[in-house]
Parts: sequence; structure tokens; C-alpha cells
Amino acid sequence: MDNLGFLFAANVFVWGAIFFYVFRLGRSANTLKKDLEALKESLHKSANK
Amino acid sequence: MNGENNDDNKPVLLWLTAAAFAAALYAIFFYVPTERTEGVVQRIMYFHIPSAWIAFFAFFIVFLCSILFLWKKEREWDIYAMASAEIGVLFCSLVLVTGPIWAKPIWGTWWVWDARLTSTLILWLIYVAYLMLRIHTDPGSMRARYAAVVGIVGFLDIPIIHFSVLWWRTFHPQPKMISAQGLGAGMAPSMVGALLISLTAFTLLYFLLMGQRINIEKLKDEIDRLKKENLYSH
Amino acid sequence: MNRYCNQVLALVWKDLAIEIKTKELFSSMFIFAALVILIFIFSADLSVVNAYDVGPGILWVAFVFSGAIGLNRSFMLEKENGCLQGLMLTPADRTAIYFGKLISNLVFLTVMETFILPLFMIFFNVDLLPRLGPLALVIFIGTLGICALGTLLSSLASNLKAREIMLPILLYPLLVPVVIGSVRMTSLLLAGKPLSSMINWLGLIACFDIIYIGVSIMTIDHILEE
Amino acid sequence: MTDDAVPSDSAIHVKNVCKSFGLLDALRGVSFDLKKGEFLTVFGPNGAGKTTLIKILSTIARPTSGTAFVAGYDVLQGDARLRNEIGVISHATCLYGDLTPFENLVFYARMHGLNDPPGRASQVIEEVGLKARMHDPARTFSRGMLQRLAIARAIVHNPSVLFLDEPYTGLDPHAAVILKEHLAALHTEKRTVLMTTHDIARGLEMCDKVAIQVRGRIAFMDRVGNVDRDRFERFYFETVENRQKT
Repeated sequence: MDNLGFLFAANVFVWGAIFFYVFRLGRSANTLKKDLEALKESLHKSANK
Repeated sequence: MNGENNDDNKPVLLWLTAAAFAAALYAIFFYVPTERTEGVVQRIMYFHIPSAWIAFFAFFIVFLCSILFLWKKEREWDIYAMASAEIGVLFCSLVLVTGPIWAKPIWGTWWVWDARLTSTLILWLIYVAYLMLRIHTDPGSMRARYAAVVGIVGFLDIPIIHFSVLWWRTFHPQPKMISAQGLGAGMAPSMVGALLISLTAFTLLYFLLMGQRINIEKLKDEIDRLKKENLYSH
Repeated sequence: MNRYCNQVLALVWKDLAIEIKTKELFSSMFIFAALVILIFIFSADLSVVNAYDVGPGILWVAFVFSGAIGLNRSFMLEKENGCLQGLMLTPADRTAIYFGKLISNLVFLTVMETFILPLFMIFFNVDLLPRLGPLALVIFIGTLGICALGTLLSSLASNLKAREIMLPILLYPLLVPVVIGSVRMTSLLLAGKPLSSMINWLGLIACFDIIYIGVSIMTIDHILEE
Repeated sequence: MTDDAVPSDSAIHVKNVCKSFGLLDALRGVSFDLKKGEFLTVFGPNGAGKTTLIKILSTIARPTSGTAFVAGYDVLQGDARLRNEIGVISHATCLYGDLTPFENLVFYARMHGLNDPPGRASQVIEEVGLKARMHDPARTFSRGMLQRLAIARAIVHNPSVLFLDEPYTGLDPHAAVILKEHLAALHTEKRTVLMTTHDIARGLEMCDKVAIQVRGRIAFMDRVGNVDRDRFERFYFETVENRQKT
């Protein structure tokens, strides 16, 4: 039964690491998209002036 | 691999990966019989070996893209090499963590200085150094060139490291999954099947992550470009 | 070809002339290597462990550690006053600059090693003299490996902000085969085995040397460019 | 080498050269042509890309786009023959402090593949007037003497094109006068010279042509005879000021 714990630990780690990486990717993609939108808007505004 | 193409591909690739992982998980936990001598813990193998494969594959891609970068000097290849190195280090870390968790109940110790373990550890160190080099250098053509050189130098070292650690410690028991006879020799067909499904799922995951990472880098480039335009437009 | 050799020799001559005047590289490398050996002697009690078992490892650790210091210093010298730029303005091929630095680094490390060996013999009570010839060969090809890769990486690291730390971080993992092979061969030699019994190790390290000199020739252009 | 667009009598021919470092554009399309034997001074504030231009022309850096020929050789090829034709003097002396002037010059002469390195080295040292201290380590020299030695280093292979990148920076007035005399002597030998500086008085002293480079572009270029000094000075400050404020 002890061995089940090892299997569990390995699984937790593998999935934890993968999801953490995906989460980080998603978050930075979101912030970048927001930055991009804001930048485009400010460029648009200054062009209209 | 341009922008629109990626957006079209993404849902397809995403669903394919999800389906492959569902199949892999089913195969690993329900379909495959428990290994007689090692017990349930042997199921770690279905994550361990695919991770190792992806790590190695990713580092090979770094090597290829580094050569292509030095040859063509196109930013594209630098992005690919960098994304692949990051994902490779992620999966290499998975190998290094799942390995000891598997070894503890079977071999009785967390770590043995077995050839395969040792070379994986060194590989991990090489590519962590590669990523550190990228962090410590300002973005620009110099960073890309230096990283490419390290990407090439690092990959060429792999076979030499392999032989050196193999001759260094020949007396340890060979892990049975991959023997000299080739992948899966001495394994039940159902096990080979589950391993193959898992390998497919991990490979798809690699491409999915690559796509995301490359997109992020291109977004950064786009922002830089717009900032630059903004700077010079007056 | 003649001109190429002349440029390589000029570089080596320049490095040696500076070193003979300042003795800065040699003294720092030698003292550092001696200190490494001393620290290891304190950490491994020689009355308990066999000097022939731990000796070769400690010797090579000392070589590799102080080698990295020397490599770092030797390119810092070129960065002072923008000398590297001056070198790049000369018509010399970039590979000539690489070979010049490679040879002078090799000379510095070898000289340091010849001075460390007697120290090693005394501290560890190991008799190297009967095996000196084969040992010299082993040390030479090992050091050549360290310098071949080290010269490439230190030329790269010299342009970074964190150059002192980046060189060892990049260099040591890649040098693992050379270290393993050299330590193995040195201990086999100390155990009285002939050189022919370690032909696979010799071949492996020779491969390492050749591969990295080749890679450096092909990539040095991309490093020595702004 | 057989590019029809390059006039045969031009020493430096630059066309649409751009160079960017990440976000920063150091050069944004620089074009000009300099005939053999001419002396061009490029004025510009810090960050105008003057150093980058010289680095590209001396094959140390690669242009992102555009073409440039120096002494008839394409800089993109980075040819060794091109580097034999040029000498560069910048604020970095490129000298080894632990070596004597003589040793430094012998070294550079050998790197250039000259026939008699020691002979040529002592000849050049005499030319720049450092014979008395030929065998002292360069580390002990003053800034002005080092600059003279740097000139000797740059001309040891008798180049036909000279690049001077802010040569007056960090020099005391006396050393600057000596430097000016040396530079004037170098120019009469029918050498092409390209100097960058932000010092108007020094820059106008001996050039044939003047140019103003601002934010990676040549904003103005003319023969020095067509330029009224006071008006040029006013024009320079106004242009630079205007550009920098935005």
C-alpha cells in the first residue's frame, strides 16, 4: 500500500508542474495581450490628434 | 508557422492532446495490468519515459534551431530554440523527480549514480545554464548568437557524456524498460501499447506548449515593435 | 598559411610577454589550485582513506577550478582598454584569435599543472615519477579539452554582465566527460595499469578535443562580433 | 566588388545602412559618399549612432540592412584586406598596459602581417614622438601620450582610410593640440579620414566636408567651404535641440 503513495506523489508532481507551466504561459499571454491592446489604443489616439 | 495558421490549429491540437491524454490516463490506470515484481509504482514509467523522450526531443530541436539561426540569422529560429529549451528543461525536471520517486520503492534508494540518471542530471544542468545565459543577457542579436552557440555545444556533448558515464559506472543494474534489445523488449504487449499512447500524448503536449510559448514571444516582439514605432513617429 | 601561423604566434607571444612581466595569471591559478588541494585534504582524512583512491579526483578538481579562473582572467585582459576590439580590427581571421588564445591558455594551464604535481606528490605521498610519461599525456589531452571548450566559452562570457559566474556554470556541466575520463585514467595509471588498458578513455577525450576545436572554429565568428 | 553603383574614386560609400539593437535603432538609413583623400567630420549628440556607423564601416559590427564599401571592399564580406586598409582611433586605446609601446606596436604590426615589425614599430613611435619612453610600460603613460600611442597603433600598417571616433574625449587642452597636429599630418598624406565628434570648434578645424547625424540619420552634409561657421553652429544646436526635445 505504501507504494501507492509513491505513485500518487509522482502523479501530483507531474500534473502539478505541467499545469503550473500552462498557467504561467496563459497568464503572461493575457497580460501581453492587454498591453498590446492598450498600446494600440494609445497609438491610435495619438495618431488622431 | 505564422499567426493565423496557429490560431486555426490551436483548437484542433488542443482537443487532440486532451483526447490523447484521456486515452493515456485510461490505459495507464485501468487497462494495463499491474507489473508482477514492482507493483503499482511501476505505472510511473508511463510518465517517466515519455518525459525523458520529450526532454531529449526538445533539446534536439534546440540544437537544430540554433544551427538554423546561426546560418539564417532569422529571429524566428531563436524563438523556437528558446521555447524548446524551456519546455525541455520542464520535462527534464519531471524525469529527475519521477525517477527517484520510482527508484525509492524499487531500488531502496532515492538516487543511484547510474549512467542514465547521471547523464540526465548533467543534461538538465547544461540547459538550465542555457536558460540562465538568456536571462543574463540583454535581448538582441548578441543574446541570440551566444545562446545558439551554447545550444549547439551542449547538444554535441550529449553522446560524449553518455559514454563517459556509462564507462564510469558499468556495474549498476540496467533499468529494465529500455534494454539494449530496444524499446519495450521483455514487456507485455499491453504495456507497450499504453506506453506508446502516453508517448503520443506527451508529444502532442510538447507541440501545444511550443505553440503557446512561441506565441507569447511573438506578442512580446509585436509590443516592442509598436513601442519603437511610437518612439520614432514624432 | 604562413601569415596565419605568424598571427597565432604573435598572439601567443603577446600573452606570454604580459604573463612573464606580471605573473598575475600563474600566481593566482597556482595558489588557488594549492588551496583547493589543501581544502580537500582537510575534508578527506588521509589516514582513513587511501590517497590513491581520492588523489586523482582532487588533483583534477584543482585543475578544473583554477583553470576556470585562468580562462576568465585571460579574456578579461583582452577586454581591458578595448584590446579585443583592437584585435578584431586587425586582418587576422577570427579562428586565428581563437587558436592564439587557446594555445596561450594551454601553456598557462600546463605550467600551473607542472608546479602542482610535485605538491600533489608530497601532500598525498604518491609516487608519480615512474608513470610520468603516460601521466603527462593524460594531463595534456585533458587540459586541451578544458582549454578548447573553455576558450570558446570564456570569449562568450567575457561580454556578459555576470561573466565571473556564467563561465563556470556553462563550462562545468559540459566538461563532465573530460573530468570523468581524466580522473579514471589518472587513477588507473597510479594503480600501475598500462596506457593500452585505457584506450577507450583516451579515444573519448580525443573525440571531445576534436569536436570542440571544430565547433569553435565554426562558431567563433558569431561570438566575436558586435 | 564590381558594383556599378560605387564610384571608382570613392573611399567610403554608404548606402541605406540600418542597424538595430533590439528596441533601439542606432542607424536608420545612412547614405553618403566620400572621395579618396577627403576629410569628413560627422557631428552629432550622444546616441546619434556615430560610433555604430564607425563600427559597421570597420567590420566590427554587421549592418542590419544596407550596403557599405570601404576602400573598394564590401564591409558585409568582412574581408581581411579591408581591415588592412583602415585604421581606427577611438576612446578605447586598444593597448596592453603591461607591454611597452614598442612591444604593443610590434604585436600589432605582426598581426597585420608586415614585413619588418620591429623596424616599422620604432619608425612609427618616432613619428608620434614617443621615442624617449619607448621601453616603459604603457600603463605608466598619461592620457595624452596614450592617445598618441593609439594613433601609432592605428597607422602602423599605413592604412588609406582613418576612422576617428571622438578622438578628443578625455584629453587635456595641451594633449588636444598635439593630437590635432598629428591628425593634420596624417591627412596631408592623401588619406581619407572620417571623424566623429560633438565638439564644433575641433571638428571644423581641418575637415573638407561636414555632416550632422541625429538619431541614426544624416540630417545635413556639405563642403566646409559652403558653411558659415557661426550659422552652422547655430543651426547645429537648433537642429539637435529640436530633435532632442520631442
